[in-house]
This record gives sequence, structure tokens and C-alpha cells, in this order.
Amino acid sequence: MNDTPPAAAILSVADLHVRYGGSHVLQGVTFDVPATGVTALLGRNGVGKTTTLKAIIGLAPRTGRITLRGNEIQSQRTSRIVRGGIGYVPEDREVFGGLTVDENLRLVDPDRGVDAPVVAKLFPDLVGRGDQQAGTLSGGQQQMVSLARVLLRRNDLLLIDEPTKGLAPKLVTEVADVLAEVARTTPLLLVEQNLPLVRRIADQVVVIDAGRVVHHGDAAALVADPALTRELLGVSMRRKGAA
Amino acid sequence: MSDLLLLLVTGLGLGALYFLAASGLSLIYGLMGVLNFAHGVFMTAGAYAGWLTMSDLPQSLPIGARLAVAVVVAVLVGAVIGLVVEVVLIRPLYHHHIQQVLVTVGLSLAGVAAAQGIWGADPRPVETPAWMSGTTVILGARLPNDRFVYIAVALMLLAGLLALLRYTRLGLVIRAGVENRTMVEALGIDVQRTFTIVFAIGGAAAGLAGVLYSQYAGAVSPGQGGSLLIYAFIVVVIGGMGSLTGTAVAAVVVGLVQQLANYYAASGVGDLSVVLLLALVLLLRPSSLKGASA
Amino acid sequence: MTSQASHLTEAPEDAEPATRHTAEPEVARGRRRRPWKVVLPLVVLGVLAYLPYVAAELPGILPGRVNGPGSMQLLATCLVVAGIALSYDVLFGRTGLLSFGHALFVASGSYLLTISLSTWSLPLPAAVALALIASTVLSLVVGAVALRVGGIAFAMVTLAFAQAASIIVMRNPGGVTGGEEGKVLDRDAVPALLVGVANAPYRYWLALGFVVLAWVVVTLLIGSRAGRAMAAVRENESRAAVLGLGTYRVKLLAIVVASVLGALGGIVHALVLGGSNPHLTTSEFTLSLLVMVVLGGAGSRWGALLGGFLYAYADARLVEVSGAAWLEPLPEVVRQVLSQPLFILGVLFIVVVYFAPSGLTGLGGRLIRKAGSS
Amino acid sequence: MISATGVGWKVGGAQILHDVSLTVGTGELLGIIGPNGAGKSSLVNILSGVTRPSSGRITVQDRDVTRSSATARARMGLARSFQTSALFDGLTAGENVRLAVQAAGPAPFSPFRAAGPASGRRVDDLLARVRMPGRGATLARDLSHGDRRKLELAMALASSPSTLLLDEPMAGVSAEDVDGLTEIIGEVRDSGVAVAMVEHHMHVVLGLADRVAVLHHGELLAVGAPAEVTSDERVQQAYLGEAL
Amino acid sequence: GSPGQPGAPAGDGTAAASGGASGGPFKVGLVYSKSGPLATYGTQYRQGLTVGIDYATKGTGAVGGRAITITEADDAGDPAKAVASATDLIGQGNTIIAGSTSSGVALQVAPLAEDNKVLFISGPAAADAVTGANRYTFRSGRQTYQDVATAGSMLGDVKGKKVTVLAQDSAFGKANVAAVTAVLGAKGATVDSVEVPAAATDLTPFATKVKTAAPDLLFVAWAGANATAMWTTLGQQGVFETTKVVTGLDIKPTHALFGEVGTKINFLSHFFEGAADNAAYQALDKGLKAEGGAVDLFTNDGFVAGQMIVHALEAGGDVDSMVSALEGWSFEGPKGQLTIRPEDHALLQPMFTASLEKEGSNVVPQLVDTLSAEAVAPPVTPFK
Ligand SMILES: Nc1ncnc2c1ncn2[C@@H]1O[C@H](COP(=O)(O)OP(=O)(O)OP(=O)(O)O)[C@@H](O)[C@H]1O
Ligand SMILES: Nc1ncnc2c1ncn2[C@@H]1O[C@H](COP(=O)(O)OP(=O)(O)OP(=O)(O)O)[C@@H](O)[C@H]1O
Ligand SMILES: [Mg+2]
Ligand SMILES: [Mg+2]
Repeated sequence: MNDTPPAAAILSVADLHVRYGGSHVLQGVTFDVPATGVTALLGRNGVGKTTTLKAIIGLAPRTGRITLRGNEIQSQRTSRIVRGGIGYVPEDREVFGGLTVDENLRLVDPDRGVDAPVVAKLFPDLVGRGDQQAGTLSGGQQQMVSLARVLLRRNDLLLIDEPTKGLAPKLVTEVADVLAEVARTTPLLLVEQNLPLVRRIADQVVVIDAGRVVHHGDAAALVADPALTRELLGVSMRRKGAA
Repeated sequence: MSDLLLLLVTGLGLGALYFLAASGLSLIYGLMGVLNFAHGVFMTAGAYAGWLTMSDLPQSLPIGARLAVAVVVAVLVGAVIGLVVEVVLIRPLYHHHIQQVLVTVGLSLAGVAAAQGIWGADPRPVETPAWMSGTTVILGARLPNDRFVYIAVALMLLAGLLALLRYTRLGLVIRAGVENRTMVEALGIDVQRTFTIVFAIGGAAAGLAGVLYSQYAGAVSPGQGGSLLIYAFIVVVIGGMGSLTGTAVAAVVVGLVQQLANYYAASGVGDLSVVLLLALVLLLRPSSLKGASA
Repeated sequence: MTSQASHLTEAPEDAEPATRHTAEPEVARGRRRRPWKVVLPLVVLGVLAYLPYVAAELPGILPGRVNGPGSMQLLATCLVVAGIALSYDVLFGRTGLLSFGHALFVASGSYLLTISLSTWSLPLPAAVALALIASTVLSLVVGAVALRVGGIAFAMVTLAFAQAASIIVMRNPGGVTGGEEGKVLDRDAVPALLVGVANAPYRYWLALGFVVLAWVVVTLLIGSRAGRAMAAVRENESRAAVLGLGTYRVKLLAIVVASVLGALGGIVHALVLGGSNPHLTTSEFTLSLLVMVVLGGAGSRWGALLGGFLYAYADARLVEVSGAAWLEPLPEVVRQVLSQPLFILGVLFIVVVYFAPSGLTGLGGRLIRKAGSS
Repeated sequence: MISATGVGWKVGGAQILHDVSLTVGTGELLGIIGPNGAGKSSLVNILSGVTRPSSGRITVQDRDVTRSSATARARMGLARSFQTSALFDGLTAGENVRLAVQAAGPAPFSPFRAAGPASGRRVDDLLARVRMPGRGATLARDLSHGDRRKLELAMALASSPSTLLLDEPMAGVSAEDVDGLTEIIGEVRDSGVAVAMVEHHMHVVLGLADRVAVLHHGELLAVGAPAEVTSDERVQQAYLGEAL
Repeated sequence: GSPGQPGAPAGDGTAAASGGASGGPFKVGLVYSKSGPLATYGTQYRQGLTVGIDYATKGTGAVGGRAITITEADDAGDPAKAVASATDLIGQGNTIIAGSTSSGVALQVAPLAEDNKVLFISGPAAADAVTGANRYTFRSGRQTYQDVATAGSMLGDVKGKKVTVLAQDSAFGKANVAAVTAVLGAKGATVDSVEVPAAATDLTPFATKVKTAAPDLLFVAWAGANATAMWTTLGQQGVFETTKVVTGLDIKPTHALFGEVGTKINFLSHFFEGAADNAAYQALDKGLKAEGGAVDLFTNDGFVAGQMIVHALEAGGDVDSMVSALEGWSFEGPKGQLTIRPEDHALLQPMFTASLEKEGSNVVPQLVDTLSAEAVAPPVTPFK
């Protein structure tokens, strides 16, 4: 997939700063997300990956310039930004445990629940569970609900934060397939620690360290360069197939 | 026999009043995690609004009509106050539950004092339709008519609120927002507006409770809402913190227990019956009190 | 639920605020002793202890001379209330227990003292001992039962206990509590130095002594392992349990310590004011304790003391506003509303919560930090 | 060492665990794997005393602890970490660890003993050990996800436990640190601690575990040597699938 | 050098200026409810006091050429505030403290008078315990015993009659039950009581109990906001059909609160507009009208307090001579002839019975009977 020609940017982030109290978490992050394919946002723990996603959709206090298809969105409220076309899948799934699976979905679109075609296509496991309380689902199923509900709406861009964390190996593979499928129609900005998965589906990578972008480029090139991955991420891709 | 019937009906009436007072509280607590100490002031505001409306409308109108208008005005005033309080005081403190609660404590102090400053500390008489203060004799018991009104209104309110939460989109968003406000926002839903609406509904329920309670008491006074609030709190706790149905059941139980204890038990027991009831629930079913974590 | 109070807590006092958010490598190794941490309280104590010799007038702030009986009585009341607020903070700010029943213990101290002096004719030391022991037992019982639940339910259950006590006091069983009229202190049973207008300075020193004692006890407590455990319970109770901290015992300990201090406050309150009054038993009183602690800053000794002191001061002095001359030109309705002290207190409270969510000390701390960083 | 005999757990009408029996011996590391929702965390909760089983027995060092509280078990040298980090959010990372260190000390909650700085050194050591040196002064609630996981581990290690239960210690930990933490856990095991670890990172489990237990729908599907278990067809089908 | 006495003024001035022998103005401190639940009582009291002092000093506002200065403090109904304010006022050299709208305040301030040797003239507070509290404490209003004795008079001969007291379960209610038992029980009536817990919201059970008891006389001792509900309930359950009902008449704004049954109740009254007519009453009426007020229940207590203050000051500022001057003093107040009984400082005074009559949309009290001071005099409770 890495031979897709670079497309025009759908999202550009320029000089993004986030401060929490006294700590300066993002210190001028700048990068573009192409209008197609998967862009992976990588980095060690605590460097600001989640914060970057949150800042983009307005869940973190931010300064800088963020444009979605040329429109500045950095001063908009979260709900506006989301309705403007950015879907967000948070780090901890954050399904509404007290609501049923169906209600979780209808929250986004009152007319479409588990019977929506996209659910049947991507998450057949959920179809029969419309009336189950989302809180009693297993971790993997919750991850599906979390993904499914953003897919009900047409998005220009999806922000997805560590979707495979805590999932059983089999589910990791399944989720990777789903993401690859989704990426056919919608560009993704994906935070991921699982490098094999990155290698499998990502086109571009952005690496953050200490609140700044330290690398920006082709995914395959990074993964293929053990010295570079070691320098940027502290690991090399030696364990083929281990996930 | 006729005594028992009388006690049961008035006990139910009392339970209905408690539910009216507690419903808004329970709604706001259950959905927003804000224990609204200003709820008593909301009720007082409804009561005064009703009283002012009744006396300002031309006396030539039949009293029933004036009361109906007064109820509508009280509900509106309650809703507007709820709305303003949410937007001005609650919303900016959004991640700080305790502070939200504290602001309502301040409001309850200031509100009662303001009413006292404007209308005086003394109770003011409220006109009541003759029918409401009359009685209907059934099986030898003189049953006060107004109690039937309270019971009917309470039932309608309960049904209405349940339907709202269960069957409307607003209800769905509210239930989701209770669990995780940020995530609702991140799904593109303007959650702030929803919570303002919740507060307004709670305020409206308080306004309704206030005007009906002033009919029951035959007077309005600044501390009136507050005196009902303590029962509303207990009812909400026994009912399981934020469950409307639980609140309704608890209101009825508290009303009946209080009424029966006051008649059949020694004076001291009647006095403490509600507290004893709470202690009993606590000892027998502590888990029912843990409630939704807020 | 267990961390009800945690987000208003300005973190433990001894975590250096300046470095809390940054990540420099050399941090919190042991604790650097800040000399002013010891010196400041001593200076404040010295100044306060000397006040009865200050004859200056502070018009508008204190009635008459600083050491006049009116001022001394007012300051004594404020100090007692401040000490009681400090005792409440052990529950709320330190352990995260939202109790609406703390009034119960203050009242039990106060009433048991006045009743044992006049009805049972005990000598003063015996009466104090009895009041303290009985309050301790009471706190153990109430705590043991109420701790079966947590969060808001705990608040409501403690409220119910306090309410029951309030009802009993109001009913005036056997004529011992005096019902809504309260119980007057038996003047013959207390040292002459504590009686009479001219002796107001001695009552002031008594109140100050109580505050010092409360301060010392709370300081020792929070510095002890139990104090750490209380903070842990406040932050995350189930986590504290798997670490091997007996959370039930920790919470019970907090309740007992707070209650005994509260009861002592009640005793001093009765001595300072010359009697017990049923306002002490009401839930409004507990609620005002909560207001005080939040006003000053929960989880901080200075905060609780300052909050309690200012609240009591405002409560006492705001009645002066009702007659104030500057109200005259205002429209009738506005004047009537403004002349209600409770209105001003309520609004003031909202303003503080609104603009200084971590209390006055938190606000102070923030300003200092801001000044330091710019 | 810790063992469960015939443990079952029922909640809200559903049988979450059925008749689970397993033992973790001194100096042994038992990997617990299984699909999401299989009941792994529930089992850890029961072993650590956070929840009570509906049936069965738990013993720690051959003493029956089925009815003792989490606190009591912690005093017997049992420590655990949580899957969704359960930290003292309002305290700093250092204070979190210090609490854990002190909780393990003698008379953990004495009102008469000063808390003292004695353990400051040990706190710093522990933080360094889990690859987060210098984060000691950050409030726990301000830590990133991965750092919270590491802090969890530090707290579990703080008490020098004799039995250690870890619930997904590597979830969300950056690839770089996974190896380091794996090494630490290995050392802990080698020092004679009985370790039970729930983990989805298969290379970690395979690298560390002496034996692996597979839970599926609340039942023990297989227990055995790692290679043996992973080649079990049912395990592959239910859990491993086709790896990336 | 070493610090002086704690609490001493600057320099080494000795005791604070007491309004005593020197030639400055007489200083009187008022501690009463300007705000809080009893603010209306407080206002009436204060208005009456102004007029009373004016009347007693013949408009000069001075005694023996020395002006009377009044310092006010608001207790907001809270005894703790009252004690603090009284301490302050005494400390400022006020030798007379007056006020106490509520009984709680009166009972907590009274000991201060004795501790500090100042005169305390209690106001509207009705608690019997204020009488005989100590030698320095006086009262300018009536006490519960006198209310109850008035009620008893309405039954005529109570021998063998059955009397029920419907009272709130509080010190106020209990005091009324005790007083009724003492007054009417002594005259041969059987007295029982229905005590209503403070926590009761619906009063039907109690009305039913009263109905079942069917007494000859029902004495209602009620203070508080749910009065209307109580009266309505008594009416609904038909208590008025079988029983004579007596209660105390409160201030004007409450007259409408009796609702429909108001005209069926027999009232005992301490004072109301039109209850009496004499020089003092006319002065009170005139003085209040000039201030925009009107005669009502507690304006009397203020007026009488004013008279007592002036009379005491006429004896000079010394506390003991003020006490002696007041003890045994008999004078004409707005209610009629009043006497301060030397043994316990009870204020012996006439009492009234009344009924409410409809006048247009208002209800106004009408005098039914005046009882002599002796007929309602409380027993002597000597000082401890
Ligand atoms: N609310 C907050 N207040 C203060 N600091 C914060 C807050 N949230 C995050 N941080 C800090 O910001 C930095 C970046 O956090 P972020 O969650 O973005 O990291 P991340 O790259 O997603 O890490 P991980 O891989 O562990 O999830 C961390 O050092 C964290 O401590
Ligand atoms: N309180 C509860 N009520 C109902 N069902 C519950 C409850 N607690 C757990 N469950 C169910 O029990 C099952 C086991 O949950 P558990 O958390 O132990 O799974 P797990 O094996 O740890 O999964 P994961 O790998 O996703 O963490 C799940 O299906 C869950 O929905
Ligand atoms: Mg992250
Ligand atoms: Mg799990």
C-alpha cells in the first residue's frame, strides 16, 4: 500500500501548542494528513500522541492553526468540529456502558442502529447484540462499538487512538482488517504502539517526541530502516509476526 | 377503618407531594451528579410566582382558572430559573461536581434571604379553590379533595419523565451524557444544551411542586421549599440515588410510614420514623444506597 | 465516589507546588525543610496571643478596641469556629468523606458539657472528660454504621443521624436540653476567669488554645502513616485496600479524630458563648462547615482555619450591613434584599466558589505561583 | 504461592467463572491468556480479594484466605496491578509509590508513626526501574496512559511481595519499554516470587511464562507449557487466530 | 515593660466608662431580630420602643438632662450572635440591655446581665423561665402562663371538663402543655395533649386524634409556617363541630392564615389594635402612625420597654438603684395597668380574648373580654 502517491492534505496542523497548568505538552507540532490512506502517529509513552488527537478535536486547550479541508477549526467547539467531519475513537473505547449497543449507535444517528449496513458489513458480531448493555461486552466488542458508531456518519477524517490496546491477538488481526477496509474510503490518523500493525496498514508516519514532530514520512521506509526505528522509537522490527 | 382509609389516602397524598419535590432533584442528581441544594429555592420561587399570579389576575376570573394560570406560570418560572442557574452558575464549573453542589448551597442561602427581604419572613395566605379544601366522604372517612389532585399530578409527572428518558432522543443523549459527557461531545452532540434542558426540566418540576405545596399549605413563605427539601433528599436516597421509579416508590413509602407512625405510634417514634426508615434500609440493603456513582 | 473531595484538594501541602507539573529529574527526594513552614505559624500564633494587649481601634473591622470585650468575644467565636472547621477538614479535605453529620459531634460536646454541669452537677474537669468520652463512643457507633456506604449515601446517612439528634434536642427530653431555647451554661461551675464581659480576653485565649491544639493534632495526624493512608483513601479507595491499608479502619479513625476535635470545639464553644444552642445540631451548621472548608481551601490547614474564621466573622459582622447608611439611596427592593445578611453571605460564597474553586488559600497559592513564574 | 480450587463466580444471573483451579508456585510465572471477556480480570479480582467468589477456595502460602479481605491478603504479601489503572489520582507519582512502600512496612497505618522520608530512595529506585525516572513529581492524573501502566507496576513491586498478580501490565506500554518491563518481571519471578500475569502480548507471555493457562468463557481450556498451549488447536481458534 | 491587664484600654485607664455617675448620655443597648425569621416581631418591637421612650420622656428623649443613646445589634434570631452582641454592648458601657425577640436569646442573654451587673429588659420572648431568671432581668411582655390562663377563662368553670392541647413537640409546645396542665388541671379539668412532631408535614393523623378524643376545649399552641394547613385540616375533619377551639392571636399578617375556619376560633390575646384605650395606647397609636407603622402585638412590648428604661434611668445610672426602682413599680401601659412583681419580676398585666370577624376581604380581631391582671397572674418563681 505504500506506493500510493501522496495526496493533497485533508488536515493540516501547524505550530500546535498544548499547555496543562505548568507543563508544556505539545511544543509546536506541525504535520499534514493526506486525503487518503492511513497516517500513523507514533512515539514513546507520554510524548503527546493522545494529546495531539484531543487538541485536534478540541478536547485539549490548544493554540496554533488546524485546518480541515482549508477551513480553520482551532477555535471551534468539539461538537462543531465533529459535525464538521472528524470522527474520534478514544484511547479507552469509552462506550456508554449503561446503554444498549443499539442505543450507543443511535446516539450518533437516530435512524441507524445495529441494523445499519456498515455494521453488518464490518462488525457482524454486533448485529445480534443490539439489546445487550454495552458495559457487559468484552473489551474487543466494545472496541467494535466504539469504531462502529463513528462510522455511521460520513467522516472526512477519522482519529483513532490505540484501537488494539488490550485486545486478544485474534481480535487485533480482525481490527486491523477493519481499519484497512475503512481506510479505503476515509483517511485515518492512527495512534498505535503495535508496529507490525503499522507496517501492515499505514502509508505515512509522523513520529512525535517530547511534544515535537521528529520524523515525517513514508511508513514503509521507516519500518524498513532498523536504525531509524531504533533511534525514533527505541525498537527495531526484529520480531516478525509477533503481536 | 375509616381512620385507616383516611390515613392511607392522606399518606399517599403526602407521598405524592414528596415525589413532586423529589422528582426534579432526582432527575438533576441522577443525570448530572449535581445534588441541587437550591431545589428548595426553586420550589419557593414557584410558590411565590403562583401566589403573585393568583393575586394579580383580575379577581373576577373564577379561582380555578386563576390557579391553572398560576400553575403554568410557576412551572415556567421554575424552568427559567433552572435554565439561568445552569448557564450562569453550573456550566462554568463543569468538571467540578463538589463546587457545583456548593454553588447551589450558596444559592439556597441567598435565595431564601432574598425572598425574605422582598416579601417578608411571614407566611402569606394563598387563595385555594373551595373544592380543593373541601372533603369527599367515602366509607365514613372525610378525604380532603386536594390529595387526589396531588396524586394524579404526581403520576402524570412520573409517567411523563420516564417516557421522556426512555423514548425520546433527548432522553438518549441525556442518559449517555450522564456516563461520559466528553464522549458525547466527541460524537458531535451539543451536550451543554442538553444539560441546560435537564436543569430547566428539574426547575419546572420544582416550580410545579412549589405551587402545589403552597396550595396544600394554604400559604407561601420563604422557608417553605427548604422544609420540603429535606424529605426530598431522604426520598431520593432511599429510592436509590437518581432512579425516578425508585424515588416514586420511596416517596410513597415515606409518606405512608410517616402518616401511620404519626397516628399509631408514640409521638417520639412518629417523629423519627423517616430517619428510622432510612437506617433500616441502610442496615438491610446497604447496596441499594450506593447508587449510581456520580 | 470516594474521591468526592479530591479535586478540590490542593494536593498535600508538602508536595512542592512549583515542581509538581514539571518533570525535572531531581525531585521530591525526602522533603526539603522550609523554615517558614515552622516559623509562620509561630509568628501568627504570637500575634494572636498578644492581641488582648492591643488597645488600638480598628473602626469598621472590629467593634471598638481590639482588646475590648466585644472584639475579644467576636474573635474568640471566630477562632472556635475556625478550629471546628479544621476538625471537619480531617473528614472532608483529608479523607474525602463528605459528612453532613459533623454537627452532631460538635453539639454533643457542647450539650454534654452544659448538661453535665447543670443537670448532673459534675465538676468542670469531669464534665469535659465525660463529654469527650461520650462523643468518642458516639462517633465510633455512628461511624461504624455510616461507613457501610460511601459517597453521597454516606453524606445522607450521617445527615440522618444528625437530624435525629437535632430532633431529640428540640424535643427537650426531661427538660435537659432546653429545646429550641438552648441550655445555659452553669456559671457557678466554671472558673470565674471565664465568666463576665471583662474576662473576654481569657475566653479568647481559651479559644486560641483550642485552635493550637487542633492544629497540632491535625499536623501530627497528617504527618503520620495514618495521614498518608487517609490521603490514599481519598484518592482511590479500592486501590488503597489492595495495598494493604485497612480502609475501613482508616476512615473510622478519621471520623473519630474529627469528632473528638469537633466535640472539644463544642465544649469550648459552650464555654465561650455561655451555653449550648440548638443551631449547633442542625444540618445547616454542618453545611456551613462545608462552606467554610471550601471557602478556605479543602485539604489545607490554613484553608480550613481561614475559611472558618472568615465565615464566622462574616456571619457576625454582616448583620451590620442591614443598617448601613450606604444602602439608603438604593431602590426599596434592592435595599431590602441587601439588608439580609444571609443573602450577602450566600452571594459571597458563590463568588468565592466561582472564582477560587480551590478556596482562598488555593487562590493565594495561585497568585504567588503566577507572580513567581512571570 | 497462591492457588485457586474450584472457583466459580456468578454475578447478575450470569456465571462468569466455572470451576477454575490453578496454582502458581514460588518462583513460577503463570501466564493467563484468553479472549476478551473470558474472565481473566474477574479471576485476578477474586484471587486478590477485591471480589468474593460464589464457590471455591483460595489459598495463599497454604492458608485459606477465601473469606479474608483484600487488605488482609496484601498483608500476607500479595500485591496486584489493575487493568484499568487505579491510581491515587490526586497524588504525585512518587507519593503513589511511597504509599505502596509504606503500606507494606510494619504497622502500615499507625497514627503514631511519622510517615517520614525514609523510603524516598526506594521510591526513586522503583520509578527508575519501571523506566520512568524523574516523573516522581507529576500528579498521577496528569500522566499519559503508558506511564500510568508503568506506575501501576511500580506500586505492585513496591511491597516486595511474595505473590504478584499482574493484569495486562504491557497494555499501552510503548514498544520500546516492553522489553525492559518484561525483563523486570522476569527478575522478580527469579527472586522467588509467585507471579500470575494476564497479558495479550503473546511474545511477552511466551518469553516469560513457565506455564500458560487459557481461559475461555470462564472455563480453563488448557494449562501447560507455552509451546504446548499455543499449538493447541482450540487455543489458536479461540484466541490466537492468524497473527499479524 | 510588661504588658498591662489583658483587655485594658490604652494608657492605664481603669474600668470602661459606665453610663453611671458621670454626666454623659445614658447608654442603652438593643439586641433584637432585625433580620431572620422573627424580623417582623423585631420591627414592631423597635417601633414601639421609640414611641415609648418618647412618651416617657415627654418628647425630650433625655432623662435629667442626659440624653439616651441607643445602640442596636441584630441577633438574626441566633442566640450565639445575641451573646456576642450583648457582650460587645456591655463592654461598650451600656448599662441597660433590652430586646430579645426570641426566647432562646432571652434565656442566653439573661445570665450575662447577672454576670456583668447590668439591667436586662427582655422583649417579646414568652418563655416563663425569663421570669425569676435573676435580679437583673425584667420583662416587658407577657409570658406563656398568662396566655394559657386567659384561654382557661373561656371555658367558664372547667371542673370536670376535658381539655386537649394540640401543640408542636418542641420546648414552646411543651411549655404550653405544662402551663395548661398547671393552670386548668389545678382547677379540676382533665388535661391531655396531642403533640405534633417537628417532622410532620401532613397533620391529618393529629386532627383525627383530636376528633376521636372529642374534648370540651382544644387549646392550640402553634408557631410556624404550616399553620394554615393545620387549621384547614382541623376544619376538614370536623373538629369545630364538636369542640371549642382556643389559640393565641399572633401579629396582623397572620390573621388571614387561619383560612376559612378563622371565624370559628376563640382567641386569647396579649395585645391587638383596638384592644384597649388609654393615654399610653393613644400615644402609641399616634407615635406609630407618625412613623408609618400601626399598632400590633409587639409594639406594646417595645413601648413598655421604653417606659421601663426611662423609669429605671430616672433612678440614676446605678444598676442596683435601677433594679430597686423597677421592682414593685406599677404604671399604665398601652394594655392597661401593669405591675412589676418584686419577688420574680413577673410583669402582671391584663389579657384579652377576641374573635376574628370578616370585614370585606379582610379579617379583623374584635375584643370579646378583658381579664384582670390578677386573674391571669403566674405563680411566684423566686430567684435561685
Ligand atoms: N490533563 C493533563 N494535565 C497535565 N498533563 C497532562 C494531562 N494530560 C496529559 N498530560 C501530559 O502530557 C503528556 C502527553 O500525554 P499523552 O496522553 O498525550 O501521551 P501519549 O503520547 O498518548 O502517551 P501514551 O502512549 O502513554 O498514551 C504526558 O507527559 C502527560 O503526563
Ligand atoms: N458486574 C458484572 N455484571 C455483569 N457481567 C460482568 C460483570 N463483571 C464482568 N462481567 C462479564 O464477565 C466477563 C468477564 O469479564 P473480565 O473483565 O473478567 O474479562 P477479561 O477476560 O479480563 O477480558 P479482557 O481481556 O477484555 O480484559 C465479561 O463478559 C463481562 O462482561
Ligand atoms: Mg495515549
Ligand atoms: Mg481484563
